[in-house]
Amino acid sequence: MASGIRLSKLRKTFGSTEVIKGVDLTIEPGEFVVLVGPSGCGKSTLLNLIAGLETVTSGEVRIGEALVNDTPPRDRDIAMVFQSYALYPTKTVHENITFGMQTRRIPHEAQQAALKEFSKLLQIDHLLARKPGQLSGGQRQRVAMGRALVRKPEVFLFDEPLSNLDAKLRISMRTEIKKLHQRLGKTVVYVTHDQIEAMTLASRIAVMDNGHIRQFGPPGEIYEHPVDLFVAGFMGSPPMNMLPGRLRRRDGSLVFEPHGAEAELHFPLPSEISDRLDAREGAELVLGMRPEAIFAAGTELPGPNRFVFEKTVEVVEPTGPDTMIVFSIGETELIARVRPEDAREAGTRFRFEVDLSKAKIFDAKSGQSL
Amino acid sequence: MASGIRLSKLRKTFGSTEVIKGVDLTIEPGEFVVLVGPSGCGKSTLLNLIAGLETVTSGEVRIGEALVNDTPPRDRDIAMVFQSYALYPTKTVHENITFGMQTRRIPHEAQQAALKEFSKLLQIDHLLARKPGQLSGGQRQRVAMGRALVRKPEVFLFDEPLSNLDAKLRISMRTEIKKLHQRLGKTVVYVTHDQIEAMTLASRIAVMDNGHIRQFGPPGEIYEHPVDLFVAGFMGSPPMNMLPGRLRRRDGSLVFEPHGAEAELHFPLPSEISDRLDAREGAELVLGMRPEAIFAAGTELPGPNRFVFEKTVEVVEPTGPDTMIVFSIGETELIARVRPEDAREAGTRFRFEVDLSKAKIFDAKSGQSL
Amino acid sequence: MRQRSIGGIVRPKGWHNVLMRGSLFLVLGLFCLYYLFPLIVMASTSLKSLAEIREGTLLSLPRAITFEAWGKAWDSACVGVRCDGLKPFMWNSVAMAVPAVLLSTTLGAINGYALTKWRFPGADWIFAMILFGAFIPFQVILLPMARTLGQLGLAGTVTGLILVHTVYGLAFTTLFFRNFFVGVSDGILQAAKVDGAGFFRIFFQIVLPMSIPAIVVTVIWQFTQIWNDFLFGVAFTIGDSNPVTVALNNVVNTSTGVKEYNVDMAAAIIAALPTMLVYVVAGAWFVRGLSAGAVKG
Amino acid sequence: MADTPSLRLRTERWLERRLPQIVVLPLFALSLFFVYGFIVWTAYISMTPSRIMPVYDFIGFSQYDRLWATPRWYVAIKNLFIFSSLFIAISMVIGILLAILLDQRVRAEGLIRTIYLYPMALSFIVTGTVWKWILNPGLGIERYMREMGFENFTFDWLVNSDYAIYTLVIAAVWQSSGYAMALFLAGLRSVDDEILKAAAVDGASPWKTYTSIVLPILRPVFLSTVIILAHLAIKSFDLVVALTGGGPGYATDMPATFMYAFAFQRSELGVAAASATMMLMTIIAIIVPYLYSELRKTGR
Amino acid sequence: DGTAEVLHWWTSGGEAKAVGTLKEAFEAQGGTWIDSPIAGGGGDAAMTALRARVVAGNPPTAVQLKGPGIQEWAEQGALNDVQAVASAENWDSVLPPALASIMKYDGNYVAAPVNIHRVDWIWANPEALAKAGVEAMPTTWEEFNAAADKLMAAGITPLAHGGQPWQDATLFEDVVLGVGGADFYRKALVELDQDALKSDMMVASFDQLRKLRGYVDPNFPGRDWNLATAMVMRGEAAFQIMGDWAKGEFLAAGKVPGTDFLCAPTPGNGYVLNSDSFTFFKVSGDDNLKGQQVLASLIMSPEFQKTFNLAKGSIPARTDVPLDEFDTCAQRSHADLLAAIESNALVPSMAHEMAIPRSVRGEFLDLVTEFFNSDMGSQDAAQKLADAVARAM
Ligand SMILES: Nc1ncnc2c1ncn2[C@@H]1O[C@H](COP(=O)(O)OP(=O)(O)OP(=O)(O)O)[C@@H](O)[C@H]1O
Ligand SMILES: Nc1ncnc2c1ncn2[C@@H]1O[C@H](COP(=O)(O)OP(=O)(O)OP(=O)(O)O)[C@@H](O)[C@H]1O
Ligand SMILES: [Mg+2]
Ligand SMILES: [Mg+2]
Repeated sequence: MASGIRLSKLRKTFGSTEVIKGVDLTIEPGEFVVLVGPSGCGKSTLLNLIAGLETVTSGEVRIGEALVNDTPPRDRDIAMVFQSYALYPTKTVHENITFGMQTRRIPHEAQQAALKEFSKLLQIDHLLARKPGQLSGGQRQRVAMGRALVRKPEVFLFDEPLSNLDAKLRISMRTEIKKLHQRLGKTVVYVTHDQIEAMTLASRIAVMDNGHIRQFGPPGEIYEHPVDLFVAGFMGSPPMNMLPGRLRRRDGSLVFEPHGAEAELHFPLPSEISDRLDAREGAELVLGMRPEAIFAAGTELPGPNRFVFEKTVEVVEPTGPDTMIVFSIGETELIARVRPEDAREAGTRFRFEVDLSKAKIFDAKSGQSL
Repeated sequence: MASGIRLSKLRKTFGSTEVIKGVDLTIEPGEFVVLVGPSGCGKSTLLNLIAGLETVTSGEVRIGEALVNDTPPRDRDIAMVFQSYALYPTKTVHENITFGMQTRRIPHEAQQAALKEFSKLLQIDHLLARKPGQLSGGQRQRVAMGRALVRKPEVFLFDEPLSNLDAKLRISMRTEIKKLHQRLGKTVVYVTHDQIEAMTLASRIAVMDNGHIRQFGPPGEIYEHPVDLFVAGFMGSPPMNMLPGRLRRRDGSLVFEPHGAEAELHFPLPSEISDRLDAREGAELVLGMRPEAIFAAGTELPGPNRFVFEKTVEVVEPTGPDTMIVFSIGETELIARVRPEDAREAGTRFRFEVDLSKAKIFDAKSGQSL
Repeated sequence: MRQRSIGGIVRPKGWHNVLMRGSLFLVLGLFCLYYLFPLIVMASTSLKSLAEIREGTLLSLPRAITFEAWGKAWDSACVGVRCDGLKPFMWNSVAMAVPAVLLSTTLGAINGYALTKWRFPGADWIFAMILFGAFIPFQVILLPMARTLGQLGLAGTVTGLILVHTVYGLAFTTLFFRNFFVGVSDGILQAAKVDGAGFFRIFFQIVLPMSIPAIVVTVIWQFTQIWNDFLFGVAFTIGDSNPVTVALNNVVNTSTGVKEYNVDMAAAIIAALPTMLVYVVAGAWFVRGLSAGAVKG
Repeated sequence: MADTPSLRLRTERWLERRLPQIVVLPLFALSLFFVYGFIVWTAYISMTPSRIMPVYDFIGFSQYDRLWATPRWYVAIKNLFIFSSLFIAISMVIGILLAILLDQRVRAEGLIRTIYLYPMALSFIVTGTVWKWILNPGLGIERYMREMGFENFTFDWLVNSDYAIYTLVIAAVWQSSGYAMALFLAGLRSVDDEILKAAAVDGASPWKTYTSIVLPILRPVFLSTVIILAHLAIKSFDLVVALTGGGPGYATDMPATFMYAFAFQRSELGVAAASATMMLMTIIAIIVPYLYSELRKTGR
Repeated sequence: DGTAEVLHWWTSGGEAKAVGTLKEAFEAQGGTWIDSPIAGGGGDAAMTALRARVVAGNPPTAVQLKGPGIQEWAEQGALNDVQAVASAENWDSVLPPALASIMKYDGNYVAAPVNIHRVDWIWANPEALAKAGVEAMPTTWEEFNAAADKLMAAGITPLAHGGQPWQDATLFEDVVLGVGGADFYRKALVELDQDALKSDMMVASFDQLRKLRGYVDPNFPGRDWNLATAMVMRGEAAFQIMGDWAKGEFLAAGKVPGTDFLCAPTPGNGYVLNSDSFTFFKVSGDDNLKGQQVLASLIMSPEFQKTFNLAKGSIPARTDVPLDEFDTCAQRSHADLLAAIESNALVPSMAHEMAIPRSVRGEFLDLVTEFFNSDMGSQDAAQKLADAVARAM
């Protein structure tokens, strides 16, 4: 029932600014693709191109098998949540939500049922008679959601649909979206800046940067095997620690010597990594360690490939469940994630333990994962 | 230099809807207060009242010592980031940012310097000549930020200023805001739905609900000692697990029997708690356990007040750094946070360990923390 | 200013679209004919000689084109005892219309702005009362107005005429602007207030640039009304300071003299040229997207 | 101490808070004097025996008796209703239609728009003559069509007492519908693109987009247009004088021409003032309820 | 020297040239001429402006104003008299008495006439008449009707007419003169005698008007008089009943009186008088007063009367100006005028505001035009006319 989406060699320019610079992307029918990328990289533009809200400069957009470059939005059978909501200011919440069903001549009872279901789910059922101007930001966003959800189109496009909701609501919305997707099996393209949303919702994540797609794969792969420094640095919050240094051989085995702390610290590399890097002794590398892989020494049960070192705590940031500790190696600031009860004041020495089996190695020049 | 803010018995109604229902809040000079609360609870309205953009229905707003109920916004010396951005559509980014300085007759050079500094910081320096209509959502939000930051007012009001930025940018913005606050020492009121922003930026957090302030205190206190179920359930993402049950005495000591699993599970209460509850045997209670306090048995070093139990995994949600495991006790769904490598598939039995010294107890009826 | 198309929304292509575009242009074209037909008759009459008009059918195209009538209308037709056509009167109209249009438009804009964006108790009442001025018949105000101008010492002066047009234009300009500003987001004004801007700065720097469409329709309206006004012009100016409509009227109307239709038509077209110029120039500012990107929501 | 700022500051604040009123009031005062003052003057004159020049002896309502005894006045009132309703409705429809059509990325938009607008620029003293030719059966369309072979083509409204009023509508629509188009076009151009996009995604046809999304947003523009057209209808004077001269007979007389005739041709200022007062009262009765409902809806 | 601001509505063509001669003559005397031409509606616009000017307190020096209107303004105390000039130049002896009385208020001249237009002319196309076998211009309405019937039979529109109230009224007054004679005309249309208005004579007049209505083509409503003239010129129609300004159209088209077109008075042996005059308003300041005097004297000077009327197509208001340079129609007009004065058959035009106040004239126009454009009965019309007149008094 659902249709896939295929973009090929897609380009879009506004005046002289090229915004989408040749995107190839194949989304399977029924897939849930999350699009992430830095602000301004072209995510919304890409959604607009899929929806037919902007004309393609060159390349192809296909929905299902059909080439839709010249198909107007209303014939594409999509529903969309706009980043800017774009509610109809003169219509009530009720009318905003049912408008799309009206235009598609869905029977009145079905409309009412859908309205009832989703306004309840979105917790806006007490606001149905209001105009958008009388709503709070988050309420408006939920109306925008409602407008998209009540329909059962081939493709859903969501542009940061939960960004203005509180954490609790966001989690429940996220769950509902997931359920809905499972129930309906429609193709979804979803833009978000929320790490957890991306990881939990996506069947595949597309990481965009500056009009290109850098990596496209399942969440675990994106998180665990980023293809390059950009993806590695982009996914994860706080992001992966990137420690530049050099590969050296010491006492027969390969170690990583961070710049600026060559004398002091040598990270022994786990065998899986060092096997791959055998030939590259002396190469400029970047060692990537996620904050959660660096913790207070001795708090976890011992395991293989652990490495313990001592550094001075520079900044302590309690975030509630965890506390972030900022410290430096050479010129590089790193963040470790520790349990709140393990945190120490800034200025004190602290013993860190790093799980090097979770570390990544990148080529410093090309940025490619090795 | 900075001025405090004092709200007393503040009320605001729109037509017949009461939105702010008597708020008393004293913000010290130079403080960084984060306002959190569910969507639609009145946060933006409160900021508008402080800024003078809405007229007070009753009560008082004071900035510094002065009663400002009737002072127009421009004499209140505030800067504000609007949730809806509210950029000037016909002005370029450059003009949008400098407009506030122009009106205040700041010398041209100082304007240029501030513009340069902040447009760089916000990474919008290449967009200065554009109109808002030519920007992406996140870029617009940064312009809105820039407009507020370039000025040095008595009070900064931020309404979800980073909601549309990617995680990486958001972290760096957050850091910059913190630095700026430290450097300038101005009073800040900051609305956010981001848990980490709230925890790391705030000197105190005010938790709002439905036009009231529920709790006002330092982040740690809010997180560790929520006054009631609402605050406890609101802070934290995923939120605290709330397990209803009854206090019973077994083998001489107080235990907590969850409803629907009385026969099976008895959580022994740590002495600090049970001492307080001695007289309330048989009372209906709610046991609050944060997801990070429930983890895979045996992964942490043993400690006091640990309790291990076995349950069936219902849902597994990998979020990257951690994996969430959903399981049920009685009718209640609970979430545990485990390391990705400890996760098991749905349907398998799983041994959970809970750190009961981090658990909270609430009265089931009143919701008050005990 | 560049014309932005609607949103950039993809339009269908193919025969269906060709059909749609075709019928679109057909309708537009038919209306063009409706609007143009009288003008064509006027223009063709103005290019005929008087002899041809007398014998031929009035609607036929000219057999021999002559621009004599145009020349005559411009600088040698008799307007009373002087016979130098409309030329000397054009400037009178410009000197009256331009200040009156600017003044009434500006005041109307400020009025509309204050009444919508700085609402105070009774604002709607005041608006309604000002608006009602649009319906007052000019015939009934002529004499009291003459009296007032006489008392003010403005009788027979251009200043007086400007005053009259400004006062009675206010109802319309206020109407246009008020109704435009109702749709301008309050959020933007709030931002400007926080930015420290006051009433006038917000008006000139924020609101006015956003209201170009309103300015365009207001200027078009006011210019047309003032330029084409005859009654006030005739009642409140004297002789050589008459606006061009009075001169046109004098060229065209004759009670017992010979009718020179070709000159009449040419004169009418000439008198309308400045207004058409305003339409062309102002029309270029019918732009889209002035409020793009302002607010989210 | 901080609660009581200096006097200067307080006056400044006060001034600033009152600025909107301070700005509006002089203009309002102008309209009070020049509109309402003059209306009161007119109402008073209608109760005096004024003829060629105003006199101020009060004689009660006898001018109204004379007014209502004049058959022409009834014709004028009836014509006003027929003419205004047709004129306003047709101009509005044409205005909206053309604005929407012109909004479809039409290449020659500037030219077409000017063509639609230009009739308003032309003085009716002359275009009235042209219309008279065009509509006159012996000179214009009818003769043309007959010469082209349609022997039975008849279009003689202009010379038919029962239909002449409709020729006024044709010419008036010709003159003013272009401006209605301009008003709507300006309105269309200020609607946010994003909303149109949302409607496109919602599957709305262009027709539906305009009727149920765009036009409701243009509600204030409707108010402007109705007022402008009503004003034109009520004051249509040149048009009547130039096209039909009120004829055949006085079949196309309108209150404006009636008033003018009595005030200035016949030196019956009193009757003219009475008719003006009646007309203003009629307008109040129609416009005020409309304004009331509009302002309540668009005010906030 | 002296200054004169002159408000008039002679703005184009021959009319403007005619005023131009006055201006030149005035300036030749060293005066300053300020021209305030306001055309439109046969002087309606000018009257409107005049009222505004008077109310505002700065009236023009002299205004093209005629008939009972002069008395109305005089009653308002808005006029200056020029009796000094009139006495010195003995105007009484050179003006037709009927005209002189209109120029005076309280026995003093407050206005000076510039011309005399004859209203009761029939203009005809000789070719069309020949085609239908009509040999002579009709001298009674019966003859006219007979000729018209012949023309109808020949497929020629007998009467070219423009359906505007003043044109209808012109027909009407010419018919009344022809049917009822000069005395009846005066009783009914000047003195507004109720009995006369309701009399059988009036009914008979309406009957004849109804007949004329039948001789008019269906497309007459709203037609300008000059287009009707053009119909005669082209031979589409045979007759037009119109004042002598119609002659200007024939002449401008290069037609020669007597051969290309014919002129003859309407039946009745009377003379319907229309005269333009300048009325002197209450101005102050020696300069303006001087201008007024000079202007009055100039207007009445025989040379001016001659040059002016040559340009305008009418005949001088002074009866003592020789008409050698004028065309035959003008000469006929002059001769008939003198005869009519002699036989007391000179009557002022009702349609052209020479006879009765504008308010009453308005009622006449309304009624006549309604009669002409409907199927109202003559009896009915007479009764309604009487009522309307009573109301307007
Ligand atoms: N004009 C209005 N009329 C009626 N109710 C209104 C109006 N404006 C806001 N509200 C209501 O006031 C409440 C508070 O709005 P506010 O914008 O302050 O919420 P908020 O806390 O900022 O929410 P969010 O997080 O969604 O931005 C909302 O429930 C909203 O529906
Ligand atoms: N009309 C325009 N003219 C020029 N550049 C434009 C225009 N519209 C958008 N852009 C640019 O295109 C780029 C992509 O915009 P887009 O809205 O797709 O970004 P995004 O990935 O959605 O960002 P965000 O996360 O901030 O919403 C941005 O850098 C923006 O500045
Ligand atoms: Mg975006
Ligand atoms: Mg908000």
